[in-house]
Amino acid sequence: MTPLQTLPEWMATAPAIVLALTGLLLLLVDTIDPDTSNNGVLAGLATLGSLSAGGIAAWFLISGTGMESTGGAISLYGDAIVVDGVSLFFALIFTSVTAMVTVASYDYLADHRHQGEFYSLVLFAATGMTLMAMSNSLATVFVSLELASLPSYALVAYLKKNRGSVEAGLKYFLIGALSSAVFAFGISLVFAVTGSLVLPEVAANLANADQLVGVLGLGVLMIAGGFAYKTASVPFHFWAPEAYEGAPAPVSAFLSSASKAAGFAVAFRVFTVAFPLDTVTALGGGSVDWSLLFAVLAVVTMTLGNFAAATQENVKRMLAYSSIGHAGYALIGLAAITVDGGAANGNVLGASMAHLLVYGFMNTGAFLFIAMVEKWGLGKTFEDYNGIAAKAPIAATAMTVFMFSLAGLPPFGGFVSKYALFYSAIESGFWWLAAVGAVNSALSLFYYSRVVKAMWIEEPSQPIEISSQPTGLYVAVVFAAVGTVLLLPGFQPVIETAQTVAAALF
Amino acid sequence: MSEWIAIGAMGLVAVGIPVGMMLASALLRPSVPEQGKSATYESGEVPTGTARVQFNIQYYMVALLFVVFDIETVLIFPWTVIYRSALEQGASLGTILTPMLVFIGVLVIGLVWAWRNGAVKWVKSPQASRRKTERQDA
Amino acid sequence: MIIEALIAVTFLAALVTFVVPDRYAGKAAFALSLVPVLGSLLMWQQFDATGNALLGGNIAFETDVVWLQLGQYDLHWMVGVDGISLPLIVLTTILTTLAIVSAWTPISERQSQFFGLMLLMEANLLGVFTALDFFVWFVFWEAVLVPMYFLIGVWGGPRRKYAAIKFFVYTNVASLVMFIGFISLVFGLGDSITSLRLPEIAQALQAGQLSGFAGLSAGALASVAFIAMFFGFAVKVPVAPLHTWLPDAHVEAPTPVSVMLAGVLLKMGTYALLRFNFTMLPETARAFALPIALLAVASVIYGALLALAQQDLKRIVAYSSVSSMGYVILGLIAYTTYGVGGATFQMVAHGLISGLMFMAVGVIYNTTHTRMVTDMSGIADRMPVTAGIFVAGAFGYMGLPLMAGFAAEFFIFKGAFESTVMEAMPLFTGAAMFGIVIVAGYLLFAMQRTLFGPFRFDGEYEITEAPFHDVAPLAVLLLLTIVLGVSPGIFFTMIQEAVNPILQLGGAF
Amino acid sequence: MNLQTVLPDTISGLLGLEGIVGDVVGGLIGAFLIANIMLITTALAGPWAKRKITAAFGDRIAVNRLGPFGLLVIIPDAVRLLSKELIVPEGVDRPAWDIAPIVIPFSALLGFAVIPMGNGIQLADPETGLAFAFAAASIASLGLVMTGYASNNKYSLIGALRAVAANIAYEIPLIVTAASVVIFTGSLQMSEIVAVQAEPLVTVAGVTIPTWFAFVNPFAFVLFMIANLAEVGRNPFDIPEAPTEIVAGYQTEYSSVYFVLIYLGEFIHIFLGGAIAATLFLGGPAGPFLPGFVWFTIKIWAFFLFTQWARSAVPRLRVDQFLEIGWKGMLVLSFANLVLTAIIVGVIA
Amino acid sequence: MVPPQYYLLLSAAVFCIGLFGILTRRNALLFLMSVELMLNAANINLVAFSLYWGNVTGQTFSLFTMALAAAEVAVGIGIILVLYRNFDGVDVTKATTMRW
Repeated sequence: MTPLQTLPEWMATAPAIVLALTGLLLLLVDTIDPDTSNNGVLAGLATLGSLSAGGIAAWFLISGTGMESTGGAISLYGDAIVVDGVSLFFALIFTSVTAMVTVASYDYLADHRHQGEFYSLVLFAATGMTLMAMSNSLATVFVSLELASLPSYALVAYLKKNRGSVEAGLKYFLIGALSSAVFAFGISLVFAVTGSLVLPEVAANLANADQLVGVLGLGVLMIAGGFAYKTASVPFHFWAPEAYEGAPAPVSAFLSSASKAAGFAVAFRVFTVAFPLDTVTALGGGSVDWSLLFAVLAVVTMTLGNFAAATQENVKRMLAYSSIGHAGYALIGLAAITVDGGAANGNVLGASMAHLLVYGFMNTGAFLFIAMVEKWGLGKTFEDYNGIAAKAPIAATAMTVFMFSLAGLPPFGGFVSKYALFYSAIESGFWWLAAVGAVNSALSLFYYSRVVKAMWIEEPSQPIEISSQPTGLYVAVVFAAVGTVLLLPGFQPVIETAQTVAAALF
Repeated sequence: MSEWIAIGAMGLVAVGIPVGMMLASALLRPSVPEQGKSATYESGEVPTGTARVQFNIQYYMVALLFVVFDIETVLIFPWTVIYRSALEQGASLGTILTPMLVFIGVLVIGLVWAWRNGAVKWVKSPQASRRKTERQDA
Repeated sequence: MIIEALIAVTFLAALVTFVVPDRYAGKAAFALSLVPVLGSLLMWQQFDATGNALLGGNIAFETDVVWLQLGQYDLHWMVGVDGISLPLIVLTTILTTLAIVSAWTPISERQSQFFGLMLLMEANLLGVFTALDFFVWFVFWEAVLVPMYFLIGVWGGPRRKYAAIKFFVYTNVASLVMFIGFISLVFGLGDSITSLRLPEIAQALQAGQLSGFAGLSAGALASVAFIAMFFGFAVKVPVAPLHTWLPDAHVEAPTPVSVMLAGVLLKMGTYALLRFNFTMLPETARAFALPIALLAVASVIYGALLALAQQDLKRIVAYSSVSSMGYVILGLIAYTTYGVGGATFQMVAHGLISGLMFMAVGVIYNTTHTRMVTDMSGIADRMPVTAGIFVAGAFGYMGLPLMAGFAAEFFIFKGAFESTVMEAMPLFTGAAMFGIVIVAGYLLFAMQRTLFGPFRFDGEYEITEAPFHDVAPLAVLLLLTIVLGVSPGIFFTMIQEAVNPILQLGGAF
Repeated sequence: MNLQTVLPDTISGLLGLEGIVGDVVGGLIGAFLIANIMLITTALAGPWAKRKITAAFGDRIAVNRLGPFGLLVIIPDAVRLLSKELIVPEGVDRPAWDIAPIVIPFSALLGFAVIPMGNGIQLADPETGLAFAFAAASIASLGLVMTGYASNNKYSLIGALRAVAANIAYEIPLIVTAASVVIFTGSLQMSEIVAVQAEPLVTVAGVTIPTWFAFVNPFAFVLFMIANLAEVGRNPFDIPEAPTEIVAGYQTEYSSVYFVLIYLGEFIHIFLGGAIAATLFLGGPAGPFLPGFVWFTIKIWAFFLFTQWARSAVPRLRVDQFLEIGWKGMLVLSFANLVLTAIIVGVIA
Repeated sequence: MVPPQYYLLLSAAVFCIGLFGILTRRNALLFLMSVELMLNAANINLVAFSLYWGNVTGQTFSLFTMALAAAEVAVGIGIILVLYRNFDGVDVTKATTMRW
């Protein structure tokens, strides 16, 4: 079944189109009845939209749209958009996270106003992310990056009477604005050197850079800075703890999973396609070895994230730092690319993508569990989590799965994806990266298990009351947990797809 | 480049004339400072409070809408410029028209949404709306 | 497919137990756990393996399908059973069932979770003993920790949090070290293997395919990997200087969990040592014979001496486990049929006997609510059956003939004396035998103080005979111990079958 | 594409200057010339024409003492206004208060830099002429905000914010309507826009009607005129000044030459609006018999008359009505016009 | 024709001014303006090198940049507005309920 022999080519962007249309549809529903409190319709529509977008992405992936089996990547709109396996794979990540978040928001938003706006912002951000994964030009990269970022700013500050949320929104926005300016300047420098924004053409024109290799290097550095922001990596990471802590928990889940993955999606494509390592390291005027840059960033990011997470008392903040740590792991995908890596390059990149997929499930689930705890009004610190398992065993079990999986303990998806990642890094000759990653993983167990310990083992200082059983949150959390577990036995298709499609980038 | 030099010259002149008039006036006019004269005008009353006050939020909402639509025009103009020549060069109507229709359509949805949510409704006094609902209930 | 069915059924049983109401959870778990018992017995009955699973032997109930194709090395779902693993599987299923029954009395809250976790642990343990792919094996190996962590942490004694964390951290760090060691070995093998299946790796190693990696020569790499893996497994066993988590875990864990911990979880360590270190790197093992033997003897003596100094019955049994596992190491390093075979046999025997001992201590504790030797005496007056079985078990521990412990230790010592790995082996064996004397000493001392003599009890509880469902598992275990002691051939034949190929390799060097 | 030589080139050609010196000198002289044309026009319109027209609506006579029809009143008025005392109210934000009167006429004069006035009187003809004209005209909003903010007067602030709200509400319809014209011309260059309109549209009874876009798309023309009226702030859209509500809006606190400058700026703005409308819809300086410059003058004066007529004949809207008409009426209509124009042009072409 | 290096220098200067503003100002609105300055520095480069390379890519992209800058300001001012309501001011260093 090759859908694109029967469908017009532009339909390859269907996942993004469906997401965008759903966002517009939500606005229309909100237009028809602006004062509605019928959360179910909105949440249902949003979920349906993201699920169908995900379904389309999965269908395309399975049928090989944009892959070599059906004639290679589909370039649209003057090469500004490219649909290939990588973009579809990431679209799958975004849509599944979006679906979980929207389902969970059904309960989280029950008492809030402006629900229609919330869902449509989420959907628009998801559209932007999907487009990021499809971008084949620095122009579309920037535009879609902003399309993903702008709704996110508003989403973080969604609780506009909550000082934490506003503060988080402000900080997220300020750093975001700064980094997008830096990013844009980086793009302009690259354009100055190469005279093109389309990624393959940039690569082809890199030879012109001989005179201006310094400018090119600066541009690449600035572009990397923009990605570092989006992926919450060092040195643009320090918004993340604030934003994730202050934002409504479903939004934190969305940002820390999908948004981060989107940053990686576009970073993977830009750096492998526009700045092929073999070209940029062999320029006449010098070399722009971004692989080394990312290796350093990866080590610093994962170490910093994990150590900072270990010192936190607030669970959400701990997760925020841990998500910085995970950005460090995913960066290995870029760091371990070598000039003559051959198939190993695709493998390590694919492994990083697969890790992001698994991470999408486990991290979203973890934040949604926090959303549930927020909903119950139990508090934020580890102590406040004491004894939750006795009252809500199913949710606590799910959270345990997430925590252990994030730590990389074997019976869950996180283990096998980390294994694949570290293994691929070693395969590329970066055994020290893998070693740092493994040590960090071991360290991370310390703070993840604190949550588990609090929930199951500690006694609450005062009896805790769980007033409600939020259905949507439960569905989302259990779904994420089942996904996290099933990704262990079902990892083969994931990693196979990821590595196949990643190999096409080189 | 000469046209921009000319425009720059126009800019100079356009600043120079007002400044020249100011200078001329400065030479001509008397100056008789007096306490009462310099009070700000509030219909003859003694001014109360400062003028730097918080303002109706609607001004901000309208400004936001303006930003959106003004930017839209920035993106529409290039399209209008090439529209006819593209058609004459054989581009099909669908490829040249549809994207802009979609673009405007998205913005129209946005406008309709903003409209329904009261972004362009000037009077949003809670008192007025309460009276309205009371009337409806009665 | 019987192995998959066994594991799946156990998992399902765990899930079912999780949702059963607390009141029925214990009974339900017992009933459900009988299925794996029957399954394992069926496997025993249909067992047809020959040779060692890792060394080209005929593997029983083998399944081998590709699970994950990742880079150079495929990950397979490969499970199978040979003479070494089958006895441990039978031990696991039976001991779990008995532990579940013995948990009826002491576990009074969150039962469904407790029993569910027990079954979950059983499922993972079955996975550990059947897995023949490194990756699958590692998944199960680590997965065992999770239920154990909760079992100690939630239902344990006053210092349960400390004990659970200590257990978790120790074993996880150990796993990490072991993992790195093993993976370095895999990379050292380079292209000579295509998957992480243990037989393939073992055979490649035997064929001398190991080359250097990361700047290490083949020999150095083998040594590094051996040490890393030995360290990793030694924590689990535990071997003397790395044993400190064990008493804490045992003391704090509820009795049924201690039973599982001592009876099965410790065997994971020795099983893995046999499978990995001593089967895959025999020449390195021989080269390290002296330090290993030293460690073994140290474990035996030190464990025994520590046991001697304890006042807590459970601590006594716990430390004596350290001592007993020392014998296993000694048997393994001996590299003779009787040595290695005996060590394997000892795993089963010790599983039964230590289970019995812990359970007996638990039964006494259920009644007296204390485990301190000084708090009671003459318990036998009021609890004759329990006391009787306790005494019998203790004798089994001391190595009384016709009990499984005797057979095992006899084999080990015989094997160790015959050993040719180094000149001084008989010396070490002699030293280790001295441990038996200490064991006898401390067990007799403790029994005499608690069970016999005039009745005295400082607590406020009525001391009566334990209920039937408390005593029945003890009786079953005692029976099994005796059966195994009388006819060790039940298992020893198949063990020997599986062990001999290892020794033949050993001879090749 | 330069259809005709622009004014600076003509001047530098006359002076025999070349290169950058010629550009600069020619530009300066040309700019000065055009600015003075506008100053004269405005001087005529402000103190004299406006009074006469308003008086005529009220059946009064107004100025009639000096010169024919009282035309020479311009001179004493100018002297009078320039020599008045400048009263600086308390608490004004001085730099902004001082700069604002410069910004407003600057913006309007700058817009005239690209307007073709016929007979080669055009200072510059950049390819982005139309966009430049709109951009230059929009700078005035900045001046308005400065006046309102700096005056420290509540009327001023309200007036300024209303002015800005009005400007932004009607600027989009204005520009979008202009865009619908650009669809026909395919260029933003002013001379090109004028040139396109020179082609004959249809010949009725021997009279050739040119393709003035007011004929081609009258709907757009009407929209443009309405929006333009709002942009220049005349009735029914004069809420920024609304004398009965907020005294004089943003110029309440201004006196002497500062007031003159703001007033001047407003008038030049009206003429700029007329000039853009003439260029876009009425063929610029084109017309039969008379020279182009005369036609151009007639057209911008016609627009001025239109505004003055509206000022006297049409009642003022309330501020909320004003903005709702802008956002809900004009905006939608202008987009409808754009889309329809595009579709019709596409289908016909 | 102005040599391209000059454009680079100009844009770098503008960029640095913006950066300086960000680093030294605590007012959220000034922060926004500084960001605009940085984006415009990028626009200078884009337009200048669009001319240099003889394609319209850079100019087109600079239109997008402007549009996005405006959108960013719109969202940003909204956030600053709620900041003002919650923290009684637009000083970015005031909003510190969480540890930095």
